[in-house]
Amino acid sequence: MSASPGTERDRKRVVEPGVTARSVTAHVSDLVLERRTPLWWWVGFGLSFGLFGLFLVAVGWLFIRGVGIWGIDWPIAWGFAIANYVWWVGMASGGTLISALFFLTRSDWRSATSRIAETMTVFCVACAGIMPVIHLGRWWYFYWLFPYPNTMALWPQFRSPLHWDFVAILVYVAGSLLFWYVGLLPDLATLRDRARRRWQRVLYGLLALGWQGSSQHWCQFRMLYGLFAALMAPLVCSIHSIVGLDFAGGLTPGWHETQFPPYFVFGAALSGFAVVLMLVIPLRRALELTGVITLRHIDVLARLMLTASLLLSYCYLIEVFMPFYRGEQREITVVTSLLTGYYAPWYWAKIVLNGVLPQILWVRVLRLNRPLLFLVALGVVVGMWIERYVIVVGSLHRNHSESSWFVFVPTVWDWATLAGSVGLFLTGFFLALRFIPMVSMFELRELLHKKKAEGGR
Amino acid sequence: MTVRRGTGHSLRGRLAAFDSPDAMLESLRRLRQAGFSRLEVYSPYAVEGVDELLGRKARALPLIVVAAGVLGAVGGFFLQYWGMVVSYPLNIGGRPLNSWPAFATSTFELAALTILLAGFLAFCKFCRLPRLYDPIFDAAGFEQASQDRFLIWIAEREGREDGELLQRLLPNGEGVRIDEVPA
Amino acid sequence: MTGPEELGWRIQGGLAGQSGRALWRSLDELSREPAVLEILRAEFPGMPDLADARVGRRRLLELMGASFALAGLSGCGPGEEVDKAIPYVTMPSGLVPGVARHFATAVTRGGYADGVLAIHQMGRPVQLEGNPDHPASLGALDPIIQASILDLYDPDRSRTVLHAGRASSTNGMVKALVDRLPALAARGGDGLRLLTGTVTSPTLARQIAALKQHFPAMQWHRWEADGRDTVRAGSVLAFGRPVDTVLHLDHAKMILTVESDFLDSAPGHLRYARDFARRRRAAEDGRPEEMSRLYAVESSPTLAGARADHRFAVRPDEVEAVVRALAAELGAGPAEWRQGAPGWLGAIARDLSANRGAALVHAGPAQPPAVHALVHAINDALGAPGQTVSHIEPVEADPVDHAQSIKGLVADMAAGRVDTLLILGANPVFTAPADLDFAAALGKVPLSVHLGTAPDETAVLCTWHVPEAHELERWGDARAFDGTVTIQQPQVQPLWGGWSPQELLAVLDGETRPDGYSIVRQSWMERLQGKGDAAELWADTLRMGVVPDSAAAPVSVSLLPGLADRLPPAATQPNGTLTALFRPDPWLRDGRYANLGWLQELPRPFTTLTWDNALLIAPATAQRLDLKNEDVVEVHTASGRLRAPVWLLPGHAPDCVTLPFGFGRRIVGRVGRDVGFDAFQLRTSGNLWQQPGVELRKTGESHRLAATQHHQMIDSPDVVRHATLDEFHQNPGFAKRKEPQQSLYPDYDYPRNAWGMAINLNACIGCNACTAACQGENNIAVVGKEEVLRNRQMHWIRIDTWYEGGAAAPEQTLFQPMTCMHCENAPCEVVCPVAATMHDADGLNVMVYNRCVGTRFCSNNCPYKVRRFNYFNYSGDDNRLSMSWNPDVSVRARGVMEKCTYCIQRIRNARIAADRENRPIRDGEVKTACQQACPAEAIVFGDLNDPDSAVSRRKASPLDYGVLTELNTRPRTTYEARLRNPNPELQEV
Amino acid sequence: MPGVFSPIANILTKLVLYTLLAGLITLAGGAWFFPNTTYATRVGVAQPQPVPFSHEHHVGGLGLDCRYCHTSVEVSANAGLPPTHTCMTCHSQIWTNAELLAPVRQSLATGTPIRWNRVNTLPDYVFFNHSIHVAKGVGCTTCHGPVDSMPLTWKGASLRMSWCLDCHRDPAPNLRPKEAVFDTGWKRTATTPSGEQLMASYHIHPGTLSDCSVCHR
Repeated sequence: MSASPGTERDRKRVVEPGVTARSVTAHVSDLVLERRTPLWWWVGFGLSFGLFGLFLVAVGWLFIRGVGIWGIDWPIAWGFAIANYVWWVGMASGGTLISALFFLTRSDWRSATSRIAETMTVFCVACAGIMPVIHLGRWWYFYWLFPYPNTMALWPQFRSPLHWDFVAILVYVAGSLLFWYVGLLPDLATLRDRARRRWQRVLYGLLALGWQGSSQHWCQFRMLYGLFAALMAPLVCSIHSIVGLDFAGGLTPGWHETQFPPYFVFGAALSGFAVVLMLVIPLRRALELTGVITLRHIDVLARLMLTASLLLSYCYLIEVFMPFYRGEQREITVVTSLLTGYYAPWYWAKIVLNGVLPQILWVRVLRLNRPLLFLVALGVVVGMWIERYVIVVGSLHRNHSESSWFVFVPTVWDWATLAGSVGLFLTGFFLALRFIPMVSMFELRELLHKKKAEGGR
Repeated sequence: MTVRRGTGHSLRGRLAAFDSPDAMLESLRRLRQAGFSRLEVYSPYAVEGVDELLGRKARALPLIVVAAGVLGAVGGFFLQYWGMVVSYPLNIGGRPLNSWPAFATSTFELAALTILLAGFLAFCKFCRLPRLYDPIFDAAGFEQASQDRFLIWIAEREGREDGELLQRLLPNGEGVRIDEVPA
Repeated sequence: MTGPEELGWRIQGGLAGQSGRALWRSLDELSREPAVLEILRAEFPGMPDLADARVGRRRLLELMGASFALAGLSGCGPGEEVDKAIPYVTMPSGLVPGVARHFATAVTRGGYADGVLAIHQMGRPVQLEGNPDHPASLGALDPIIQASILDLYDPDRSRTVLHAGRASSTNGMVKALVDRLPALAARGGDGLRLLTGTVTSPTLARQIAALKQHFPAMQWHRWEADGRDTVRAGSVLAFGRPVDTVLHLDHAKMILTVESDFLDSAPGHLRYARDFARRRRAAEDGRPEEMSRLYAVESSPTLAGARADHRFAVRPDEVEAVVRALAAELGAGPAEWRQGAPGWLGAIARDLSANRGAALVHAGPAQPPAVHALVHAINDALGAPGQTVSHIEPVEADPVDHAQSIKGLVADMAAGRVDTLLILGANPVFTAPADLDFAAALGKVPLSVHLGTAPDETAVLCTWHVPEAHELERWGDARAFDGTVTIQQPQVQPLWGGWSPQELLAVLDGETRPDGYSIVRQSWMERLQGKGDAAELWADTLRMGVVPDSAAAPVSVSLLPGLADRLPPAATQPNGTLTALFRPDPWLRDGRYANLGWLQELPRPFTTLTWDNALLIAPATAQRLDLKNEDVVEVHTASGRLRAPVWLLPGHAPDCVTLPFGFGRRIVGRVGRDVGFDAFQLRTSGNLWQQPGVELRKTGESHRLAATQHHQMIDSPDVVRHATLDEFHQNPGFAKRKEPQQSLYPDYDYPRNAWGMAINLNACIGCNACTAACQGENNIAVVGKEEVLRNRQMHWIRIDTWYEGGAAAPEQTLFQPMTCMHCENAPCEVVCPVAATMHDADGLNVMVYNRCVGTRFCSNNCPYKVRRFNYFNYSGDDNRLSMSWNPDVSVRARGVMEKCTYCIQRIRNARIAADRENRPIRDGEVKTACQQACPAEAIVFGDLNDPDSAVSRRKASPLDYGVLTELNTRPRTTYEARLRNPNPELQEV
Repeated sequence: MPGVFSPIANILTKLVLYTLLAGLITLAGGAWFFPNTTYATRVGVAQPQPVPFSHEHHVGGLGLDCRYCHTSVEVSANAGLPPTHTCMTCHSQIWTNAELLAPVRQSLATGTPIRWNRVNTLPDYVFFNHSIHVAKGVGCTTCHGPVDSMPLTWKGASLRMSWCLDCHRDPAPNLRPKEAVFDTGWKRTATTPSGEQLMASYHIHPGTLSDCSVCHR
């Protein structure tokens, strides 16, 4: 399965010639069922698991001592935990957008990448979900946010943006899990039927719930998947709008921005596509999927990243422009301090990584240069974390009350939590690599059939 | 009349396996013309046209989902209204007790949640999942249905011997094989 | 789990058992009591055996601390574990469990008394408030006196008699002294010496006089490191005899202060602050002509300088020149003094003399005697005596020059002429001038007995150390700045045993079991004789907290002629050299309060520094020497050198640096250990207040200093608003702004009460009394330097400090107390996901600690940044004795947000009292802690629904404005803008 | 190739699913009901005491007034526990050498207080005040139960926040005329003024009573 940029037609190809339904099914399921666990997996998993251990230590110490181990202070009472949260939930959006939004647009390039993207989403959401809980001063009371009947006759405060966020993330976790699982059913059945070892047959048999692929099943399945896709697309936008409202809902200068909801959606999309790229580029080689994940996919994802980057850059401009347009003194103070103050290096780093660097993707050659593209995507992912960091800390350190102005200095525990959460994500993702088909086989079969039909015509 | 129950039949029947979806569709059409009503198709992906031939439509699912959505929205808003206005009204930052704009987002999210759950449950119900055992799994070569073959199951009709009729309808060879399915 | 209230209850029960009285003893004894032991075991499983008092007590404290830390978390879980309820054996008469009681007494500061009311909960004092009937307090208190309650409960206080540093017995000490008496008597007391700080106690004076009868050759030495020698010397220079001068600022229209301490620390400063503030508020009350004008000439910034309408930062050596010139201008000195007088002086002189009889000049104790003498002369020329100042008999008993006194003592000690030395409550080894080397001389004294509340530098070097009973534990008496006497009554039995100075002195009378009560009573019964029922009078005196008409008699003194010739030559400072100014730290004074966490963490005025002293220097001078904040420099003087971190202080005079002393204690409790540098090392008997010719050498190192405010120049003048008197006349509403009137939300109405607060920036002198009072009232934890460095201090009310007119010479310094504004549209409440903060029916912005999960969004969303968060288990880690917490207020746990509640506990108690009687709460019935403590009456709290309430009237003032109201937060706390009363003549300059 | 699972699998699946469902429901139900169990509330569970003091005998039988022992109930937040002295006012005359009272006598002799087992406890962050409740016509027995018939004292009510709120939101049913507050046997009769009338006379405004600041500081 070679993949070299050739004629226009080649570039449009989402499947390399020679790939058949049978070969795809065989290859993808053998990755899970037959293939010996490769060395790179063990290494990768080992490292991730190490980081995950770091996460456990950091959180353990946090639970013993309290949030004081972090750099957060007065007036900057929010720090890494919130930035991490927004970062993770943002990247999660990538999977949902690709598999939901582009399902609705019936994009043919979606099929091969949706599984990787969705799996990524599931574990990103997991990381995101943990952050707000450990962020609490008294995390052991997080359940007070549930409206459950209690002897105190008390309720959560539904007006709080934080509560909207709590509900949103809850729904998003449920949503992305279901969406991912439903999409897996037919492939799990395939694994069940191909598996030779007993434990595999039982495992995948259970997971497949007895999927038969009967016309009745397919008919219900397509309806449900369509409905879910139609729901998830707006849902993911609402999630990030609400995350934006977490800040816009407060009157801190720099947060109190009407543009925040779309701003955050664009940001989420950008980081989402970037992280998908970062996974797809190495995986298509590692899993020998170059036949089905072609340069076409890379190209499309790169273009999407570029688009998102442009949208976000527009928001960046507005962010700087608005305060001066409104003439709000305090907002001007915030912006100027961002541009020139203590956090200026961070601010400009975010501009370069999220706004400037992706612009090289206008050039096709560069776009198709995978190592370079990978680096750009990495830059964006880092840049998006920095963006959140600047938003959270930068505004608070120039709040309404000058006498309280101070800076935030992260501690080793802040970094440990951040790095650890990455470990948590990778650990999960590596396990998924080992036990779950990384390409949606049934969709590819359908796709190949369609292509054949078109080819025939 | 058509067979509603897609699976779980305890009827004797025959299973015709095809390599190509088109051949399967062709045969299916013939079978329908020949008056076979109790048919089911098993395929590695949804084949266009089958639903029309077998008259399948997932009418209920969208309705259920919409109903669930409405229910979730109304319930979700009521929950917030009840807590903030009726059960324990508090003056929160001078905001009105019924700050409905502030309740809107959660209302939407809760609607989405109910849709997701109801949708999934309804789907399981209609597909009769989970159903780990089904006689059809024991049918020879059925495992191919989830990979690259397209099966048609034909129920044995009471007091009729369709053997040679089927022989005619489903020309053996060129990627077609017919097996008896035991009850 | 048990709350503070409960605990008090139990411990009382426990003790009642033992002592049969309301007062209770030390936790040591307590912890040895089986009953209590079991309670504690029941409460803290796995608690070690407390039989070992040392380990036991510490652990006990930790555990108790823990119990409060956990208080917030506990819920009403399954009632399996049964906790105990322990009543008294015999109920102390007059005590009602759960009802606070007030007892009048006095606490001294540098010898001078401030009248206090000790508030008792469950039979133990938990807080001090000013005694309204006391002339020096008038109900207010400064941070130091407030902190003395913490001093009382300081776990590091000395507990046993020490002999040669080892634990010994009281009897041993008594015997050692008594055995000596015959020999001493034989020698007529030769070799017997007393060393005390400033003594105002009539009883002590009486005892010492009596001793002098026994031992004619006995000598009584005095040493007060932050004393008033220069003031005394000044009056001697001027009048030929020592007098104390009392200011009447309520009559003063024109004031000139020469680095005066009349607002920070002078005896009577609380009274002065109130009188001063009243005149400053005159304008807004419609009597602008009465508003006083204040000129300040100073080297090291003082609160008076901050409040001055014209402040002149002047080199130390020029200060005297200025005063001489002024004297000349006003005809109180030879004309040649006028030479080289600064241009602005003339205007001041004219202004002062134009207000003859309504003007006064005041100089601080750091000024040389000459300045004080000149000030007397000037005041005379201004016709001040009898009008704005009055001279009274010295309040200090038998006043002497402390520097000379200690010099003499050390000389005799070194010469071996001292064989018995009693040191009463002084710590000369730490505080005495460095050149004397007191410690070495002390080694030559065969028998030295030290009486002190804590084992300090002196205690360990004396042959005997006797634990001193805290002023709140003992009988005694003391005089205020105007001579008024208060009889100090014990509020608890001595926690760790302990003697009063009176008792120890009695031993020299041969008494082996002296009883402070009878000693003090004796001093007064004879005075009360023949004035009706003595016993009743005695009781009344105790209840009132002042001895009626005991104020010192005014004396009429006249200037001795030829002052000019008698003045010692003025100090001079060659250009380009530096002078070091030795000044007491505003809170630690001479270091005696170094172990009090409240004071260590209380921001110093101007610098907002905590947990450190720093070498203060003018920004310009620092620039010249290429120094920046936190640089560590080595200070070289003739007498030695020390390392100190640098802090740039706007408004500091050029070419000089201030070295605050009182830090760098070597032998002190856990809190004060290794904090700051010891400036006493450079302070010599010759140059107690300033040391010319010092040199700063950069070390290249730096030392982190924990300041609580990091931005002090005004970049948004709108938060703190001010104008000159003229501007005010032209535009009375200058402080008002257009505010958002309409709101999307329907208005809530608060029919019953609408609590609100008005803070008057005209009155506020930035003394931090409110911050300290709040800390005591509301169980605010001390967090320590590390946490303050992270900006995690917990004070609910902070004093924001603003400079205007550049760092070099700020035209003015503005103080603004900042605390929860109780916004009606509170932004904090809306963002709390668990409704842990909300409004109540009286419009209070309430915080329910035990509902808080710690999202901290409320703090982010608070525009005033007045919410504080428990990042760690601060209250649990705080090593104060558990029973010193205020049982009326929850002790906050880790992970919980907290903030000013307008002292909700006081409001609730008033509400309950009022409801019991079916009446509304009266205006002034609820006083917040900050309001109570404020000497300047800057803070007024009350009901906004009542148009006649004090607070409503304040808010009616045209100066009234709210901070950040453009956010439509509708704060309940508003401010009265600051007015300045500058001299038009000088404004043109 | 035959299928993975045998027919039994389907039944098992159903079984598992239904058990899970049932388990969930029971768990939720349990969480709902547990707080109301006597185990959790201790309501009606007599507390053993070092001295088996009987309110039934002293109040019900001898008709002692509550305030005789709980002296500060009208003026203070704490009702007040009687010091040993109070017990001995009578018991120095009667039952002077009863075995049961040995601990009391010993307490007075040695000066070590009697350590009763607490019956009613509130968490530290709840600031309850007896005096105001008594002043506003809330009878002792309203919260403490039929004390006059308690041989050993037990908790009269759960003292849960929700329980407090029930009354703070609608005090009327729990109010009595002032004179009846300490009357353990009091019953509402035809002549007693209605709750609403009492509320008016006591100036009680329920609107303000459910404020958090009423009990939490």
